Amino acid sequence: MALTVLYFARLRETLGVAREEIAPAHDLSSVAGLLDHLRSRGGAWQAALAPSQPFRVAVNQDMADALTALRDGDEVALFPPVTGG
Amino acid sequence: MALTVLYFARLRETLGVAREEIAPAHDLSSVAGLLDHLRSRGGAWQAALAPSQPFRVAVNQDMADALTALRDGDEVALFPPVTGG
Amino acid sequence: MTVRVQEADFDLSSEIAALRQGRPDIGAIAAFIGLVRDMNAGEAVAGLTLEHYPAMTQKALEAIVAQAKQQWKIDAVRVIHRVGRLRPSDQIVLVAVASSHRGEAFQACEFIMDYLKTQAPFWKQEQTPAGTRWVEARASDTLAAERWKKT
Amino acid sequence: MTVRVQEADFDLSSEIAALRQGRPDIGAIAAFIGLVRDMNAGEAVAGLTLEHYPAMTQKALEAIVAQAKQQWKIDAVRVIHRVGRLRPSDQIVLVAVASSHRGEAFQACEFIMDYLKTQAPFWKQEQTPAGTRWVEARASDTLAAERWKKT
Repeated sequence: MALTVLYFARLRETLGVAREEIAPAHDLSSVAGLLDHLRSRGGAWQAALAPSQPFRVAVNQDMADALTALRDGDEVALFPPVTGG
Repeated sequence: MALTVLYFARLRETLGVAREEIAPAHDLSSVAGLLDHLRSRGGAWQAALAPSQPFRVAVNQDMADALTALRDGDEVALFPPVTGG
Repeated sequence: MTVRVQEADFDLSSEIAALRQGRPDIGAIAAFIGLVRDMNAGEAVAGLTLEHYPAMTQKALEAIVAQAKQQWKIDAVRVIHRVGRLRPSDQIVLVAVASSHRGEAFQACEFIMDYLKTQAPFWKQEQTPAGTRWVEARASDTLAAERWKKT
Repeated sequence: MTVRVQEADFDLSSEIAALRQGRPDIGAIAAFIGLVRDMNAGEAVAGLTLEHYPAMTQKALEAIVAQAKQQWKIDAVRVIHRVGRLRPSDQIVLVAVASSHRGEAFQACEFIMDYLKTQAPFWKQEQTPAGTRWVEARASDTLAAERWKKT
């Protein structure tokens, strides 16, 4: 399984990465699985993506949540609550 | 007692007058009195100013109603419901 | 507060620029633009004559804006209403309201339009193929204005 | 429906003219204009950088407009949102909605703004005397968006 993960705004700055390709050993069936995988990196990852943090998730450019299913090739974006307008 | 009475839009056309100065023999204490006075002219006046008609009244350029008091020199306007905007 | 009743057309960009002039603290503007439609009540409209009660119009509009200012936190308001002869697609009215709060700008703008529709002394006469006719006031406009009294 | 995300400024009169183009049946337009304020959260703002998620932004805005079209009778919609570097008093966003019914134009316009504020992937970073900071999302914007679900 391969996923593209994008980070925006403060989250991009905190984690120091804008985009990465992930190919986890085990399939991640949902956004929750991906988040666990990223949190397992520890440090800033564990802190910034803690369940108490107000970040948002989009899968293939649609707003998503922890239960949203993931498939090979999906583009997942993680970002803070939006502040446009 | 002298009053200026103005007529607008369809009411002006129906009654054939845009403005008149009225000096009734008896004082008209309120808009209701003025309307009775005008209705007493009969014909189009009685019809157009019948209580069932949806006309509006302003006294000295403020929206008014039948109970609004009248004083010497007042400007009273009679007109259909407004349709601006 | 700027309230104008005029025959001349107006330019939206210029009016909004004037509303904001010298107010870099303004973040939200809600606006309404009313236009002459080419159809009304099932008939083609070739043109419109807007009559008003000159001595009262400005006063009535200012009173409506003053009421809005009492009810909502407003930074600036601009109301322009045209009179005289208009043609389809012409601009009739502009109401623009600036506020720090988006919701208040929207509410005040809609309130001013609803009251303008029922309280400001303007009357429309339409030119149609069947002749000239006065536009009838709509019950929906009265309801729209009355709904503000409940809050 | 026209949805645009761009760095360039826009002209209000031209955009409203384009919205109405070839539609002489349009009688009512409600619009919202968002501007960069020179102050925010008590601090002077020298400028703003608007970041977005390019692949998603257009799609998210179009989805919001589509939702509005399902809920209200709308004749035309125009949404323009700027990205990149902006300065105080610059225009950020325009939402304009045309409808035969004034109330529906206002509601749809406010709905689109409320959803844009909470669903469209834009992030503001402010330059202040104390340095650069990301603008915090406001609870009031979430409440504003959620209120539409009750009706």
